[in-house]
Amino acid sequence: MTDNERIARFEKRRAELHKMTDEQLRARFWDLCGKAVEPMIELAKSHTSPSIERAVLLRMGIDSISTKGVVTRVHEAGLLGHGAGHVVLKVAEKCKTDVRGAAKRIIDDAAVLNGLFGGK
Amino acid sequence: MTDNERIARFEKRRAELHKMTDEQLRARFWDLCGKAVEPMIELAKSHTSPSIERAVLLRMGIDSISTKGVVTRVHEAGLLGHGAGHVVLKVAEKCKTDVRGAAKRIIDDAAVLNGLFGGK
Amino acid sequence: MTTEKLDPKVKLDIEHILENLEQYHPRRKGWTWREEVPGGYAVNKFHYKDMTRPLKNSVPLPASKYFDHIDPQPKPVITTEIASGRFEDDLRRMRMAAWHGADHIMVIRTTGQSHIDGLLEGTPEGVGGVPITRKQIRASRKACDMIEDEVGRPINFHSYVSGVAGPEVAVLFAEEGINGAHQDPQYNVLYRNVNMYRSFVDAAEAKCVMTGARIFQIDGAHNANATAKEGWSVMPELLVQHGINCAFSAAAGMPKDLIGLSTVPPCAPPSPKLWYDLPYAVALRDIFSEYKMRAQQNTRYIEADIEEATRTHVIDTLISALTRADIQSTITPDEGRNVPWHYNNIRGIETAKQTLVALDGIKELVKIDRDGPLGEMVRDLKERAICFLEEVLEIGGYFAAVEKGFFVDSAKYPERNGDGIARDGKGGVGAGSLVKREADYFAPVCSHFGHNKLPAGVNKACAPIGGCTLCKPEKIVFIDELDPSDSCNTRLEKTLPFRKGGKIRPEAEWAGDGVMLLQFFVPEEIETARVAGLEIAKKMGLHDPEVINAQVMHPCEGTFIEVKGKVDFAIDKATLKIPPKEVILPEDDLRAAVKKVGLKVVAGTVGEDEHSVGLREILDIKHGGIEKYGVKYHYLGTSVPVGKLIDAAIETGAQAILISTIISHNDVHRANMKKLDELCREKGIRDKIILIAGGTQVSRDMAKESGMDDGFGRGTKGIHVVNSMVKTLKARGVI
Amino acid sequence: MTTEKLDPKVKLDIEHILENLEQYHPRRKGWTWREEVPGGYAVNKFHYKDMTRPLKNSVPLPASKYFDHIDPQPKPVITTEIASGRFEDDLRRMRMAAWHGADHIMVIRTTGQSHIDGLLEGTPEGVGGVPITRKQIRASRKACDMIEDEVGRPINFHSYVSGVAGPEVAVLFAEEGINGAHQDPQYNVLYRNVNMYRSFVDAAEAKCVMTGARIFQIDGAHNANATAKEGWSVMPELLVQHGINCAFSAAAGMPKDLIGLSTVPPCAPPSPKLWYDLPYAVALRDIFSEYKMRAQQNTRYIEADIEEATRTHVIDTLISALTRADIQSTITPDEGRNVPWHYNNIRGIETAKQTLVALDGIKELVKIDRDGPLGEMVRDLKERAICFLEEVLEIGGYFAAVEKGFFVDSAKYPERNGDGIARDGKGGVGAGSLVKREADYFAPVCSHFGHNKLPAGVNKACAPIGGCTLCKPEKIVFIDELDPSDSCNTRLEKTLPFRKGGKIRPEAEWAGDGVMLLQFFVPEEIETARVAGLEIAKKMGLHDPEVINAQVMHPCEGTFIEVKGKVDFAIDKATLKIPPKEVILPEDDLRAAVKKVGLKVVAGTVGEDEHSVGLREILDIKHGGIEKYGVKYHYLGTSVPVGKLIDAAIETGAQAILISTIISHNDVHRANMKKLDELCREKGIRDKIILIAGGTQVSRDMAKESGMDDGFGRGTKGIHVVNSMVKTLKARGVI
Repeated sequence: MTDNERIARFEKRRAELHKMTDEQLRARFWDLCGKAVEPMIELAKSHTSPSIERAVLLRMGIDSISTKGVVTRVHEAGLLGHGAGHVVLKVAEKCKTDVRGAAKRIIDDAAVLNGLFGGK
Repeated sequence: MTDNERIARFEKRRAELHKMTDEQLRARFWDLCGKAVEPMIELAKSHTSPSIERAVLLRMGIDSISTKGVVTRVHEAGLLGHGAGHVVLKVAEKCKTDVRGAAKRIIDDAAVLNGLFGGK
Repeated sequence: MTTEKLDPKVKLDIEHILENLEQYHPRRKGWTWREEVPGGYAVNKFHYKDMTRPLKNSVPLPASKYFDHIDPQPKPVITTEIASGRFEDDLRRMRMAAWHGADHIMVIRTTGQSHIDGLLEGTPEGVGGVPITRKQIRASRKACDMIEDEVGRPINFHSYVSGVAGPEVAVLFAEEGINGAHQDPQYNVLYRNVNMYRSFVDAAEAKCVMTGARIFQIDGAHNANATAKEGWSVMPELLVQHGINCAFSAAAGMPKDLIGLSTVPPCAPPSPKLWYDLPYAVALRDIFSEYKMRAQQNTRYIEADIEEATRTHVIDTLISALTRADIQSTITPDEGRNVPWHYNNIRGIETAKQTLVALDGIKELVKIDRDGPLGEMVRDLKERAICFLEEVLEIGGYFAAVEKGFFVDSAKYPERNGDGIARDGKGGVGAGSLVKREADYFAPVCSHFGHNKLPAGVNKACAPIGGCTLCKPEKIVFIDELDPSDSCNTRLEKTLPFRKGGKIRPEAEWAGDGVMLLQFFVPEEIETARVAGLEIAKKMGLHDPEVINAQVMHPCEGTFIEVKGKVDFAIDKATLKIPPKEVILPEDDLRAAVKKVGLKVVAGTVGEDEHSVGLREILDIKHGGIEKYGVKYHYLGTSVPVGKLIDAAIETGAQAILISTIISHNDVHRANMKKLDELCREKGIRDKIILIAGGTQVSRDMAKESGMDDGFGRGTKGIHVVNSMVKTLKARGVI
Repeated sequence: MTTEKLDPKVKLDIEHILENLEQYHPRRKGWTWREEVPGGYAVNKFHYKDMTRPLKNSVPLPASKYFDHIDPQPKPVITTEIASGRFEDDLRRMRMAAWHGADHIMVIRTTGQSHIDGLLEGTPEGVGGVPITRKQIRASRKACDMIEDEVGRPINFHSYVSGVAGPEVAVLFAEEGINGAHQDPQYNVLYRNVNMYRSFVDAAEAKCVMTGARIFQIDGAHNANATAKEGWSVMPELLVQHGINCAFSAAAGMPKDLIGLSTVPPCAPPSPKLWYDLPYAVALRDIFSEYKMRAQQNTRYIEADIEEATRTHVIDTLISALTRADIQSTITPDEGRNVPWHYNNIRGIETAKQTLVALDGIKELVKIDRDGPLGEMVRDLKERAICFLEEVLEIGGYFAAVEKGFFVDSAKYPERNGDGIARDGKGGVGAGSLVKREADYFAPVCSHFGHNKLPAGVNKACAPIGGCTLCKPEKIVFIDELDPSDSCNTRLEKTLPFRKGGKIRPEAEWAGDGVMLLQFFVPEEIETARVAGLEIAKKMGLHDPEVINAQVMHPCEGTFIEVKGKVDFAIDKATLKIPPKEVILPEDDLRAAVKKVGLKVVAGTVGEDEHSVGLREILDIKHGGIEKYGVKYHYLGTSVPVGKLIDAAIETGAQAILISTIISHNDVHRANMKKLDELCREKGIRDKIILIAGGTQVSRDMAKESGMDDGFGRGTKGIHVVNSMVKTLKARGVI
């Protein structure tokens, strides 16, 4: 679309807005912002990232250096979708150790991750 | 008049002013200022001073040092009321010289001022 | 861990603060606003409209000396940015800043930290900012605890949650009691080239963590007008950027009173600043009425001239006062020429405080006129912003718009210059690193955003691990130093002589850095003046001299030059002769002595001097003058010939003559003193009469050298003069 | 006598100006206002509401660099006060002031001149001001004629008609073309203790003479609030003092557009300044709507802190912009600490200019709210002033009121503290010197006030003497020097080496005075910091060092110190190596060379740097970047690793890499340059690629030392970079 077409469309749109009160303009602005951010909220609800998972392990009392090692292992093992914290809990259970112990075991030996989630 | 009497009188006066419009207040202010300065204007119209007379001689082309000498002579001779410039003109006439010459004559010899104004 | 009490007369002991940080935990979490005084703050005759509770300890403005040293504190929180790169030196600057009215300290992160995919540890040296680490935050927050108690008002400590490690940094901040932080996914996308999808997913988590710890959030929209060629053209887009971050933050669960807009008036003189900036400020407050305003001062057009920056920042603060600022952030006036120096942070804080106090109650005196051109401009901005948003949705939403370079285009929407920052959805740091959460995805911690399938019977996420670090701080793992050679301890050793060794050196940012500034006029054109300026600095022993400002006064008549440089010598404190603090006799003793001799003085301003106010304050009872202690005075007025004062003293039997001489030009004040002394000697009354001189340029030594019994400079009170006269009378055995 | 043309690159030749003053006569008489631009002044995108015709030559604000160096000139005339005591040095400062936008130069009289009953002559040295004499005025007005032609706008030259010699001084001013002057009998009565009757009689004559020469008059009311303890309490009396002088001046025949009120906003922070000063300013403009406003800036509460003074003066100027100022007079920010220095006059002028330009059009954006508390306060002031006047008339008029100490009482009328300045009608200088004019009183001159009996047949007073000096300037008697030993010629000889002898010394007020300022932070409490500060200054070779400002940053952490002092050495101009002005090849040659090699560059900001605006301005065609000369560029964005730039250069076959690095902290910018150079060497492409670095702290030498081909600092344009690349390509034989 050329610039002139865009500007013409802008003028048309603006003519409508011109009839609105300040309050209506404000409502319109927030309605549009809401629509714009909705897809990002859905994406954030349904996805995670290495940084989010490291942040989870931090809150579980694992030191910052180890969180990197654990998340890399879990990510490589394709288990990040279950939640790195979830994986650490399962390993802790499996190896009868605490959270920090489990983290250490995962860093030392990726194999400990096998079979945690039914055959995967 | 004690302070309280003054303040009471002020409150009374202010109550009247309170009823006035801004425009009336402004007119009142200037009316009072006019009355306050009127006596000084009359005084200035009817009196002169050594500085005024020196300023007259300056405008007649007499150098600033000489204006002091001339005005002092004229003042001592009791003739300042006629105007130092007036005296210088009369001396110039009497001694057939110009304004600056007359000034010089007055500084050199106060006697030149005698009899300028009919016997004084 | 109870907080130790600071003594205003004792320097911060940095080494001591760094001890047992392992045990340190923050006293509170979250942001604190200033406390209003019900019915408005009133002190002596002034009844302020927009001031809050005063400080326990503070340094008031220099002119407060005329107003009983009052130091009113404006409603908006006042921010200062402190980040020299060595946080151990910054702690001292934070203490200075708090005493001058700052209650929001922002620590800029070191260059490059936003690229690091993880947390830093220890206390390495930073560049143009400080490496944000747990140890550095703990030491700073611990120092702020002590400082806030010393000044009597909470201090909000602030840093940045941007770059790839957003969520982890947010957790670190929540654990360590950081009170405010920048978080804006758009900043990562546009300025840090972090993948846009990754940025928003991380941002939701970071915002959720910040909400849990009630950390106040500031967005990054100001960067748009900090980089645009014409700040005032990008206003419609600024409204949109603010809108996106606010809507996303609210949707991510953040309460609106914790969501702040970072708004900077885009223009500066010689453009007609108010004409552009005020309508924009009004439009912003209209649309974002439910959110908080963090008004920043302009940096885009700040050059090397300290005064020019200060003037523009006063007008930025006027715009805040005319509209709304919940936080008034300050920019140091030397921002345009180097990483800020100690005293320039203080100047920035005082610009905000002095302006807001001067404009107290402005909204009751002056109204914004929405019926004139301002109303139209406000309307126009809102309409353009809305059309901008409609076009974004039309072409497929925010991500599509970023890919098409919609943002930071230098033209005024809808015009386009096509120079916006386009980012590829599949590109940027962290591209492709997102992972879909499985149905059984579970994260056993608090403040976690999005899908989190709790195991059966579990209703508090962190129950299965017996409490996460946000609920049980003792679970936090504290790492001290990773590389001891690059730590604050090594740096502290080097500066020990200047901190605790009695060595004194001028300092701009770090203890002992020896940096100082020379200001002088060189009667030459600018290029010659620059070179001559450096030579002058070298001749005075300045190392690495650098001309940091050169301003043409006239193309050939001369140039104002500022040269910074380092001195390499140090002054040994032990060798200094500090004049003893004047010991003032108790008031009753003074009154008794005055009564005993029936002390009378004669006073006047000598030479030609209109400034008589100083002298009258020393005399009149109303201003705490000598009259208050029973001394009778005979005031002869201004421009009094010295001889006349002496005759009056003799006539009235006065025991002292007080002369005031303000004009200090080529030592006329010394000449007058000498003349007074000589005349008294000639009249044979010198030993029976006390001669005292006063004035802004008078010092005790200089007065005594010129034959006076005593001399008083700026800030003298009546009691000092009476005290001096009584002491002299005692020394002469009269009492 | 035609006025010689000045060359901006050639210094004023003072000796030459002093030649044949005998023949000099002013080019015009009377005051000149600034010239409006019909329809408003417009320049590039800005359309100003309150600006006037621009100057031919001027120094714009530093930030004008971002706005094509525009220098809009506000409507109000802008005043600066220049009086170092040596007028021959002041002429240079007047030239500097005019280039910065001052068109009203006020020369303060030397201390004591108002007590001299007559005119001074010659050019003796003054104290805290200049002895006003005919020779001094002629030399100054002659210089102003040349300067006003150089900047392209008339300059109003101003002095004082107060003290006993009022009428003579007025005649001198009228003869010599002085354009503005202070004249207020009340000033003589209250502050100079000149007899009240004599003061008013002399004043009528002085005003009549001023009217004849269309000299603009400023009254002396500001002194009341400059001396009152609480400036804001004496506002009712200020209105009365203004009223008396205006009414008296108008009654003495002065046209109202030549009668100016000297009004100073009385308050300063930390008092709520706007709350008191704005209502007062509004009340004043209401009542005196027919008269001119000369708005001055506050001096009463100015301390030694330059920044504090600047902030308060911006707010004083805001009050002018919100109400009305026909003249905005400025106060130098160093007024509180010493007789002003050259560059502080310029700072004062810029405070007025920068503020008025920033607030352009404010009255269309913001309205004064007369319905709220402001309206009541305005009303209250007017009513108190009127009651004050009524009481004056009731007790017998103005003179009676003066005798009763009505004026300069520190209480708010009608309250009285009884500390007003009472004067005895029969006392004071010149008491009893009035003489009643006889019936035949005659003064044969023009502009004479009151009774003047012209001789029969004479209708023009000065006809009998063939024209007075006001009609025939050639009649004026010019006296050169009375005491050659105390004259400007002797002083000029002493400063010859520094003016024409190639010796360079820093200078605050006078050629060669060697005065300079040190600013530094001392990490000690204030008394120790003062003494240490002096030691530091001494170690750097400063003579007569004096601490002129000490500000507590924190009671013990440290103090900001300013020390002034003199250097006794001089730099020999011949020994200086001035870097040659960069020779830029003609644009067409540049374009041809670029086309020939198909010049491509790769560019990015290295390290972590948000500031990319500088670099984009060098690149984009829109900002006159290298693109404008045909150079293709590939912009990699901000915080780009050095390695990535090199890879991109190799991939795209670019012949040059441009890096921008703003953060100059502990030399990170040098480190990045060295790394770029080394990596290129490792990859064996160093000699084939051009490396250029830029940034606010980058200089050519430093960049070359760090392995670059060239380096660019502040103020660089695209053409400089293209020019450098083409030169390097030529040097390498590629073109």
